[in-house]
Amino acid sequence: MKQMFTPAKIKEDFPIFKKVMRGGNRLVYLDSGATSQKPFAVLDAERDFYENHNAAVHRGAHLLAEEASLAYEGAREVLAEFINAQSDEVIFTKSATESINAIAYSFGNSLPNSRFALKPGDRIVVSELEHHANLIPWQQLAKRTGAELVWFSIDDDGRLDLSDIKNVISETTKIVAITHQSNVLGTIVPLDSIVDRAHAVGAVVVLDACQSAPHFAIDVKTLGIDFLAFSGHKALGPTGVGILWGRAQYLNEMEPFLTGGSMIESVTMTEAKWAPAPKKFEAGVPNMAQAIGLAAAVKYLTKLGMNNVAQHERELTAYALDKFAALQGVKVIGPKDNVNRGSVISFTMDGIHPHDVGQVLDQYGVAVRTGHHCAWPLMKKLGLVGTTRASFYIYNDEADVDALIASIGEAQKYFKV
Amino acid sequence: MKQMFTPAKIKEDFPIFKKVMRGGNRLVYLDSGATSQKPFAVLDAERDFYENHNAAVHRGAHLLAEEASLAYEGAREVLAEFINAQSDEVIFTKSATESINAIAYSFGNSLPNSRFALKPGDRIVVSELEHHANLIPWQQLAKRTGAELVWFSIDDDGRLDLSDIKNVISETTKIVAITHQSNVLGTIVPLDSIVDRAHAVGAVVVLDACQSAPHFAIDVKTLGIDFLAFSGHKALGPTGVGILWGRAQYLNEMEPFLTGGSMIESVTMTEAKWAPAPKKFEAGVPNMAQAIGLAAAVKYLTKLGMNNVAQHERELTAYALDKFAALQGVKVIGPKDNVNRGSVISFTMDGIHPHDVGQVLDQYGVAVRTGHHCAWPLMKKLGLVGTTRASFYIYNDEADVDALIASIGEAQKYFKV
Amino acid sequence: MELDSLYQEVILDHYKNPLRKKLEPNYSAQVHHVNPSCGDEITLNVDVVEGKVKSVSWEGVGCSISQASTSIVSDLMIGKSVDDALSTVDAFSKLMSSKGTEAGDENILEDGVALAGVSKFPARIKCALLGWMAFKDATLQSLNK
Amino acid sequence: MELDSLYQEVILDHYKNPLRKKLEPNYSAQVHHVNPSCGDEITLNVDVVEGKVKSVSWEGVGCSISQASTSIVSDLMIGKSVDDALSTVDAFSKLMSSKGTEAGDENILEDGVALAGVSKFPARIKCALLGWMAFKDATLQSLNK
Ligand SMILES: Cc1ncc(COP(=O)(O)O)c(C=O)c1O
Ligand SMILES: Cc1ncc(COP(=O)(O)O)c(C=O)c1O
Repeated sequence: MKQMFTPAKIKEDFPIFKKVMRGGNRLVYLDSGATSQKPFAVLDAERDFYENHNAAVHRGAHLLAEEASLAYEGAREVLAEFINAQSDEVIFTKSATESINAIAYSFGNSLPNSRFALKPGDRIVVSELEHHANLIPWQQLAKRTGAELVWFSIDDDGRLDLSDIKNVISETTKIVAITHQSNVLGTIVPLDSIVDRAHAVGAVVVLDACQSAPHFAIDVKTLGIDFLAFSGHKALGPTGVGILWGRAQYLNEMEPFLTGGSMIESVTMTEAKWAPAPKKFEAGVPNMAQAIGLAAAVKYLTKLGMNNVAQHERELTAYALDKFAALQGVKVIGPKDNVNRGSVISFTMDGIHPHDVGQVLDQYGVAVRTGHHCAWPLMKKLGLVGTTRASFYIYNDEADVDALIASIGEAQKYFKV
Repeated sequence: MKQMFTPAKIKEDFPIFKKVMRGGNRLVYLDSGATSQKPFAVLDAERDFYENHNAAVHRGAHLLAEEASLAYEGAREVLAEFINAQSDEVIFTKSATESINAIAYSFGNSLPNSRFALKPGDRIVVSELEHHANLIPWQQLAKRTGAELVWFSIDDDGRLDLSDIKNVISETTKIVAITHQSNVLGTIVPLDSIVDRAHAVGAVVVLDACQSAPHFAIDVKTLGIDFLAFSGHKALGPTGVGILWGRAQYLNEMEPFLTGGSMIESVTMTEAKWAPAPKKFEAGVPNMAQAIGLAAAVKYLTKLGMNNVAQHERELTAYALDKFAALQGVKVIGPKDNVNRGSVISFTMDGIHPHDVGQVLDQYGVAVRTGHHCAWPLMKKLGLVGTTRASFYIYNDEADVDALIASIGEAQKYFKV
Repeated sequence: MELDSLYQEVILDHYKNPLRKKLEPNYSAQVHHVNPSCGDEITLNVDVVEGKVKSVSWEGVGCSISQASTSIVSDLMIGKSVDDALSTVDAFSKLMSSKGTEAGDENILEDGVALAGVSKFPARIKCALLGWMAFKDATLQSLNK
Repeated sequence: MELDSLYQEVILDHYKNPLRKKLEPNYSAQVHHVNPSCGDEITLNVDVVEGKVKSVSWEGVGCSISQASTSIVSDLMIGKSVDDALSTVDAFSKLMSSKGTEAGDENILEDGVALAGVSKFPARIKCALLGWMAFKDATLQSLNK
């Protein structure tokens, strides 16, 4: 299998790698943690929809509407298969951010006697690793309902401290919302004990899979979680589409979030009844082209094989961690070993602010992200203003890592540190 | 000016018109009220973004991120100009449905002492013309806050009955949410008296411009409204993007709706402060390609000239209304004169259900919409199960209307009525 | 013409002269089903007596497909055992999801096979199923009483 | 190399040896400004006495551009009348939005002109403005007291 995985060949599927960067350099794209690049297959799928089948789905009695509906519902099936779910459990949103907000608002909208209703004394559990998208919606839900927000801390290596799990996930806990992989440190969170404990106290587990679903195989049944969210744009897909998955049983019991057309069973001037999921959660004309583009993206990934993707990234991360270990004045933040960690490497440099690091790297065509990475509480916990983050994906190879390491050297020269 | 407006030439800009429909017929697309077709200019703009500038905006220190941010913020400026607003008043959402829900939730989230807070005794006013997207969110807000939902009725011609405006928009009214043009009947709503009365009692006016912004020039300042929503996909733009416009002053006072990355000023584990608008309302990595595609769409429209677009549609509607008046067993629902009405024609046929009408028309390549058009309360008020709706846009011409009329005749023959 | 595979003569006949379209006062269950995407609605009464479908009757508005289909199912089921009736519904559902690859078993579905062509028009499958799903729902409700 | 237009020697000097980077105990206003997209933060004290900027001092963390820029603005403003100080801020803002088309007036901005190159790097403009906006805010607050 391994020899099939040739990033140089994969790069040819991605038009952006023809781009000439500052200083006449080639693009060394190490910012897939923020958003991934898009292969022709995805761009062509979107375009084919617009050029040959564009119509509002579930409406209209004409051929285009039929074809659009089949393509859109077909995309749902592809996504369901990708995470081993039933297709009526898969909801297209605009982003992971919307997916997580949808769960939080849906819970907030539920009637007092519902299992999803929160009240003072109830608890929501998150962790210090969370991206703002999996933190602020829960802060707000806690504020609206009077529930208490509690979190797992991290240790010096950026691993979750689960030693106190029984107290953190107390008997009063209703929701545990946790990231699968830290977008800053690469830490992969051990889910089994969290899921077990959450279910033991009757809480649901919401998984932020933004940094995992694009990078390794996800099976919602094996994970045992209750809800999952990820963004299409980080998984080779178009912007403007995300996935919300929830157990059918819960989706059926939940109140909708956005209301409007196509999500109803019946409507009068004063009352509306809801259609069954997934429609209940997809008000309005959906992001059809984007859903179809995302389906093309996960087909592309599936053809590569998610296990091959994961293995490739693991090997590349090992290679990079070795190179980093040999650098002077550069510190990797987060797990330094290559166990239970993804292909994200955050680092700081003595005497150079991350923003300046990023700027020098850009001069060499190396695209990284700098700052707090929308995980400000984590930065504060680590005592940092920010980090520089390199994140790898299917199109990266050792030459990209070498370019990164070389440009780090240039930054040190430039800033004379 | 008029002679410049040549639908046959415009059709050449839209790849879908090469499509061969059922029965080998050409596409007679009369369903732009549901969604419009897309010109090359839009598809190319999206593709150019992905192929040359794709990166997460407002993040990353690299060239791609810079270019993506400039393109995205540039799109905002184009949209602002399109409706004569300031660019920091323009928010990209995923759809009009999201835009309207955003206002409703934002109001629902506001603190009790805020001007946007609703309480029992307060009133929300809508009309019987509303699309579910501008009805159910307000039903839900009323339910959550205890406010009362009240509506304007329509007369037999499908015009708003404003005779009782003083009582409908009472002193306790906080929100008037109204459609600019009915998606079912084509009725254009007279806004002046509604805006005047709403402001006199201290209410805000939310305009559903889904069926107006794509079809005639909108100037938010002249209209005097406070919020506006429309969908990109009905205005030649991509799916998955909508516009929410609000007066700067209100946006600054309002609570956010979706929370997460990029919409914050600062974040701790327990608290978050909000960035100023528009960021406050754009949590997460935005639908960048779609915003940029929509900007290309409104540039295309602006180049045609919105007044020319409106005139073209008015003339085509007059032509069609004349043809309809001559048909036996076919009844136009809604305004029969061509005054204050848009280019949407709903009709019923004696002895043939709308769904069957649509099916026969489809056999002749004529794409229309059938059913309740997400305005079920309006259908019930009119005593109908549904209508068949033809809606016109820039690429339609008299030959399309002739094809429609001919296929209606075929339906009568087929069903022997 | 593709249309003819959808609108068989039998269907147009049922549409113009629907069977059992008048609610019977005696029933073991009454259901109201809606097709939210087009607004079609039916009310359907089933009378199950000693494990047998004694009567089926209905009222409602809808397109030719949904009206004809409801007419067909209503007439077809009378006299069948509940088991037989439910497996007939399953056979029809299967036919509807066949994308035009099946013709349907006339011994089981009788006039119902005229609806086989509907399976090639995805937007109309719900129309054809409306009456059948209402019948199934009402029959199951009768059993639970 | 494009980088050199961003990181002029003057800037690197201010970055390594920032001026006025120690909060003075006397001030008419203190502000805390944050650049939410990168996490940079500064606290800045301004002492306005009889319409004149008597002292400017600050503390904070940030990139070379924001640190140097804050150093420059702090030193530059001391002794200026409030009007003069505010119009100097305007001149700098204008320079930052010039997309590399302006060099800046050295008579007005002094070391500030070294930041002219920042205007070609849109992502860095906020860094360069952080200290200036904090100064403006603090000065206006002083006036309102
Ligand atoms: C008048 C009106 N309002 C709201 C909407 C909802 O728009 P969308 O489904 O794109 O969110 C539509 C179209 O579906 C409409 O015609
Ligand atoms: C871990 C994690 N969660 C949530 C998000 C939010 O995703 P989006 O901005 O696409 O909604 C991101 C990425 O930005 C992320 O990395």
